[in-house]
Amino acid sequence: MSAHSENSSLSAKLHQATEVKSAKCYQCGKCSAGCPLSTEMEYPPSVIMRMLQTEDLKNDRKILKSQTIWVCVSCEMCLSRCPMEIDIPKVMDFMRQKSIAEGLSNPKSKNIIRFHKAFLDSIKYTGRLHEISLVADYKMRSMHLTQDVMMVPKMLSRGKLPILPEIIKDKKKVSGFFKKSEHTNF
Amino acid sequence: MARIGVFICHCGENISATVDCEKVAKVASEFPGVAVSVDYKYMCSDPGQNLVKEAIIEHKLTGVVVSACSPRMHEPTFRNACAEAGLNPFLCEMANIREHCSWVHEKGDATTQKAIDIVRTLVEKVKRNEALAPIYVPISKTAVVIGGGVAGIQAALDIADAGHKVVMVEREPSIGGHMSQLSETFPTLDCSQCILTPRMVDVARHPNITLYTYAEIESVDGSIGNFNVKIRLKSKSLDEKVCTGCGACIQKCPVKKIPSEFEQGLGMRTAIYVPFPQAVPNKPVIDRKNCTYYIKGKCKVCEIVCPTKAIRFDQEDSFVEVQAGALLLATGFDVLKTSAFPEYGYGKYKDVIDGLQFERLASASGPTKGEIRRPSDGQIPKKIVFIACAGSRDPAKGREYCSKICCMYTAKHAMLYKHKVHEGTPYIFYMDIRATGKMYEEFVRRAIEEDEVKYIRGRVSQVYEKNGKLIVRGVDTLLMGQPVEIEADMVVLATAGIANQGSEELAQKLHVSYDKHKFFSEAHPKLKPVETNTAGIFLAGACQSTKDIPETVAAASGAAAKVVGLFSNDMLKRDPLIAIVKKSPPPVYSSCTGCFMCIQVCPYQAIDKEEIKDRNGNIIKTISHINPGLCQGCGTCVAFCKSKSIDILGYNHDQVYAEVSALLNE
Amino acid sequence: MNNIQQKTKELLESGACTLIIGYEKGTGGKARPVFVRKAEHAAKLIFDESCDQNIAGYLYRQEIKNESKKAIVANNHTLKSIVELASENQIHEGDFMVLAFTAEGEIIELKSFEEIEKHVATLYHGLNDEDKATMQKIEAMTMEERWGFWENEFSKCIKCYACRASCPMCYCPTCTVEINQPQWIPVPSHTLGNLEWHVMRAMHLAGRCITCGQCAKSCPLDLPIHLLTYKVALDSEQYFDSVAGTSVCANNVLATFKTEDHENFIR
Amino acid sequence: MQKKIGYYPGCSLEGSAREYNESVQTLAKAFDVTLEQVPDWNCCGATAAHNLNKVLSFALPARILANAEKAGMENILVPCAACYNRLSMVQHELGKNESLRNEVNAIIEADLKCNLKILNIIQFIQMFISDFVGDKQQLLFNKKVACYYGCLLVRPNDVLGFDRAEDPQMMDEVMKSLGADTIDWPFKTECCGAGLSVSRTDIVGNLSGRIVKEAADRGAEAIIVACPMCHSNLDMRRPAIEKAIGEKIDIPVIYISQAIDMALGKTQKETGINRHFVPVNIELKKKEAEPQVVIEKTEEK
Amino acid sequence: METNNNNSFEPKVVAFVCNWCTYAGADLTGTSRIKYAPNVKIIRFPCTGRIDYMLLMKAFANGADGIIVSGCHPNDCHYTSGNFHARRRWMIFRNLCDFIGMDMNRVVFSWVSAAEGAKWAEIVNTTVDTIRQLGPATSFQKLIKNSVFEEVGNE
Repeated sequence: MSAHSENSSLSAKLHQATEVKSAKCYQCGKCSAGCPLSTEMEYPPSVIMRMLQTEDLKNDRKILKSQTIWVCVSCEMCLSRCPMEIDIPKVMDFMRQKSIAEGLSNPKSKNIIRFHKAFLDSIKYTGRLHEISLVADYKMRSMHLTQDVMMVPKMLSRGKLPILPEIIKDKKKVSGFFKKSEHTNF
Repeated sequence: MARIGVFICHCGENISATVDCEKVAKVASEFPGVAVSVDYKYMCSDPGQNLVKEAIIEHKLTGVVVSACSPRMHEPTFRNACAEAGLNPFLCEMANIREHCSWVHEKGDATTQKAIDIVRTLVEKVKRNEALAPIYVPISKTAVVIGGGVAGIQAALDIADAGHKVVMVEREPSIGGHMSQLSETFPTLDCSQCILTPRMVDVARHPNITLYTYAEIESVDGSIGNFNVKIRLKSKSLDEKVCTGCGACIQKCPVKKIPSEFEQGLGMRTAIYVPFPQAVPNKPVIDRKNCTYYIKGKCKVCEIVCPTKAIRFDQEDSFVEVQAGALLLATGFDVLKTSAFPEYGYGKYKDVIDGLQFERLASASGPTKGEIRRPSDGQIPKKIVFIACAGSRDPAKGREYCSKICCMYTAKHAMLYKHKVHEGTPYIFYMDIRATGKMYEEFVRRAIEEDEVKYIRGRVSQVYEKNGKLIVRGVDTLLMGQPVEIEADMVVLATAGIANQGSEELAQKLHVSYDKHKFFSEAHPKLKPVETNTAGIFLAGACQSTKDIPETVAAASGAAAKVVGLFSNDMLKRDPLIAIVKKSPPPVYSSCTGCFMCIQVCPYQAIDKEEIKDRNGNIIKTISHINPGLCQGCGTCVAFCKSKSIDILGYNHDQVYAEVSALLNE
Repeated sequence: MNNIQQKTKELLESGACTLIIGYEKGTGGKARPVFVRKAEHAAKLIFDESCDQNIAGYLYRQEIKNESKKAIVANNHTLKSIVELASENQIHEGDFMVLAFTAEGEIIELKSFEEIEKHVATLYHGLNDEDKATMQKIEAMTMEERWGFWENEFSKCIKCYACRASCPMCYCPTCTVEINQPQWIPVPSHTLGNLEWHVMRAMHLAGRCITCGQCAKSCPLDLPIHLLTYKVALDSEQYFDSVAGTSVCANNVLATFKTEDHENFIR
Repeated sequence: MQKKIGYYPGCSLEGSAREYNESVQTLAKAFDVTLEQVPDWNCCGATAAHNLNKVLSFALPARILANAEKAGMENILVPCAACYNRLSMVQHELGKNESLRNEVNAIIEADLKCNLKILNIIQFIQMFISDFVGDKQQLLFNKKVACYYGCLLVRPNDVLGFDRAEDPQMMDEVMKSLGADTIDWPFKTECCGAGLSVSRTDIVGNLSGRIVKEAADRGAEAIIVACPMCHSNLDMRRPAIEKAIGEKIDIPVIYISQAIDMALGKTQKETGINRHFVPVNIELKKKEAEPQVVIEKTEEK
Repeated sequence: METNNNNSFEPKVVAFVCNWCTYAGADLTGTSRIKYAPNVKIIRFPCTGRIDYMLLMKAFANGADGIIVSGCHPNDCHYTSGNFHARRRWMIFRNLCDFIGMDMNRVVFSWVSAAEGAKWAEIVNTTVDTIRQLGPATSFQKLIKNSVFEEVGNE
């Protein structure tokens, strides 16, 4: 009993937060075989699971610093084919949040993270997503100022980019969620 | 009035080193009802035993307590001694003052006091013991073997050779089972049919064996020694006594495109058919679902061409009843179909086949005469991907267990393919290679090293068809999860071995338990591997869990030995420490209320209903009844029964109650 | 005219029934059970909130057991007891007919066990608010307080066995308390023996108590002994998903097991 | 009969996927279904929230559900597959976990019952449209099409309850009923790259490229989708796709709702296909008395 | 009133065990010469399924300070399922006893196999220690005293 409660490995934390048990994985690799992004990952999903099983601090850090967790798009192919029904998408969600919290996020994946952050900030003030602001914000963060500029006129001409954001009535409440989320966790 | 003798053993110094035996004997002599109490150095020695015997006669003892070692050690010794002196052996109890007292406590008053307490408890118990006699049940020396695969064949021949009658019941038109479908067997690669068919013929010819094919168990009553088995003989639409098996009817039958069960759908058969050329018996049956006459009312070609006029269109199912002393279950297994696999195309790709289908392709008597050809277009495949654990070790879509035989047959398949198609490349996706039998690992190494089978450790995620090829998307987990994509011509799934169709229904008819996967359960996982929890019903082979041929045959011989052992006596002698439903004089007859919940409790199906009738045969009351042949004496029903109408001999209410009070009240 | 009176009158007149077991007006605003055999007496029968007594136990009484044309006016408790008694083989399909009521007060005839079971499935199965509150109160006590509470209650018991007599599930012709070899329950009334009796009674009702509370209603000393059987009933449901009086073919909760039954106290 | 259903368009349908919204509105109007927007709805948080912030990933969808419940809605249509997935998952998780539900309730200051029936576009079509298409259909969708389901609509299968996780058929059935010939292909539920559209366009090019190429290789004349993200990746990201696969493919990508609208004979403005990057140059045949004959004719061509 | 000096208090503990696992396990404790407290005395049953809960009540009513109930581990039952039935029974019984305020720390349930001689000694020692700390089962002893008085009074 006591040995378990003192366990501070990533695997133990994962289990506590999500009830996903890394020990369930028997390394068949079916997740990695089906993952559309495994070629973009330095550690495919099955390798992440193995690293978790080692409960080795060095491996734990490698996971949190990996590109894998940011490249994963939560398509859930892994889960739908896993013979042990291990919720790997949930594992990835947990790792991403952990990675940010511990300041270990992968430098090559900064843009992905910037995009997600820009996305959330966009909602924070208006309650809804405003794509122009999102992209503008993202460009400022990523310094990819010219990316996709070719698309803008085309999108505007097709009415796909409303210039003014929609703002919901109870935007205070939504921005309140952001505040609460800073000191709540579950 | 009770006259109990108490005999305190020193066990050399094993007991007397920490327990004051003289004191125990002295105190015990003052217990109410104790006629004599003595201590002695070695009670189990001849003089010690004589001490007991003489005391029984001299003091006219009504009960004996031997305070010595564990009853698990010497209870039979002292009970025999009592019997020799004319005291019913069940009036002797042992007080365990060695293992439970002298050996586990330090020398001292507390230890001696504990020994006294133990002796007092057993004295109070033995006062309430009853004289019991062993139970004898007569035995019908016929065994019914259900299933005619290799397990059933082996068991039937073993029992029949030992001189007992055997009735074999097989569901299909021929015996032989899955083994007759196999090409060559691992690890020796000897031809399966070559070793099996002579045994099949032996079964048919054996004077002690009666064979019923195309037959099923209708019902089973009775219990060990005396089962009454009703067998349904499905109509074959044929008089077997008249039929010579010439095969003219089969030649001329106009319905020729029925997928053959024996060929796993890769070959065709006619509506009147024998499953395969070496079938036993080699006489056809009419498959009524597909016969034109039964569907449309016209045809009867077989009747016209039959030289001996053996066809009987109006034949109905018939029944035979067999009195049997034992039943032997050997109903075998089935394989999961390829349609169980969504990611491999739900069975829609013709060239994705299962292992049993590959056996037929590789078999010299199979639909391709032993050439490996694709079912879709008959081409010889240049690349075959074998996928192990297709459905095994897969709680999500298949079965959580390991099917045990797939690693070996997959290695064999890859090897056979390589032997037949030298330029071909076999790939095997696997998770672990489990090759734990004799010469098994060597066999797998040979496949890898000599036959160049490409083993890839990883599971396949998806199989799809493109331009006539099967694209197999897998992974190599030994290369950090590197994706592997193979354009294969054929894919063979080592699908999970599963319980045979109808096994649950059969288990319910026989009252044997089965696991959640519908495999029959053995009575004890280690010590009773071929028994079921229903006395007199035995198990062999893959109906218990998937097994390879050597294991199946070993289990079959084991089960046969159990049957032969049972049949070696005319009467079955059983320990009388069983439960009974208490009776009382009229008008109550029994305090049993007939709620019959004890029937649910009993692990042995030993409880049934008994009608109490008056002189005119009118039913007064229906109460529970415990079959002494089946009850094993666990006593679960005793503790459950609310009206305390059930009691158990040897541990009855009065005895255990007295033990509790005696233990606590000095 | 009240529809229960009309209905039973018709049944008796037509000869469809020869005996109606139902309720009549008693004293002190209470209803009491009544046997009606003549159509002209049907007017005695009532059915309202006062008819809360569980009368299922009459169905297996030796005296009327062989009368096949009988009907019973059943409140919800009685209905559940009928299902439970049927599952325990004490009453048999076709031996009687049930007159029950829909939520709208409509009278319905239920003949087969299947119909009764279906009707029971529409009924509320939980405890009433008062009992829930008392259970919570007791469970919130310390162990010593609980012991004190029950010691006090049991000390008052006079072993009149009204609880046993009123419970439809206590049908054993020879009760364990009448067995004297060994004497499981002491004959005289004292706290220890009373405690043993009530514990045994509750255990005997495991998976069988339909929580009608008839035992407590019948107790001349108003002891809350129904809470003991309720405790067992609630645990049976919580741990084993077993609710008494809901299924004619259900196995008793203690007569079955699952290998995955989960406890946390066995070492 | 007046048919009414709650409606949660989501942010994309107000912006880059306007045409999806337009086509759904057109479809609803054509079949007399009133779409009642969830009052004061907010963004569901999409991938960003569950990637970065678990609390938000529950709170944002929960507020939407709460607003819908409060407005007395029983069913809500969520055409965007991503929103549909988030709302369904959150309702499922909160429905089964009481303590989590209480925590979320405290944050959003509501009392969720978690009893909404959340419909995706295909379920909506099956419930309100399919049975009534018959007379209204003017044109036959006489094309070979690839139905592309993507990930978010079908997975996880045990929660979303789509017909089947591998090789689903629901969309194919709808298209077949309009007269289309649907191809059997293996990439129905492969991922298009989803939320990496902006931040890792290279990956999206690869993944979406495989899908577009496979559809084209198997002779599809259009790809039918039900998700704004799939649409934007397969349609707007065509330059990245072409760069990744090294060839130009002009196969159009059409929302399932647009496809039905087209078969009803609606104008480009009503269907919104004029807003696509890849032009939808599809000419549909007039529906004739015997549709089977028409299909055979097109196959001969 | 007498005061209990815990040092002189020797708990009386009854062990209800099955014949095939725990009884044999306790035999192994003996053959292994592992020492344990002499306060526990064993009553042998064929199976835990046979152990009547009324016997537990009777043990307390006869002055036991503690009880051990022990049998085969799940799936090891000599009779395949007696212990599973017993487990259910104890789950219900234990909660009921707790509900009436009986101290369930005085009743220990365990699975001890025929191979677990050391475990048996450990169970006995920890049980005796626990009960030594809890002191005599005074709540029951008070009732026993009163019952004797009443029974005598009734005569």
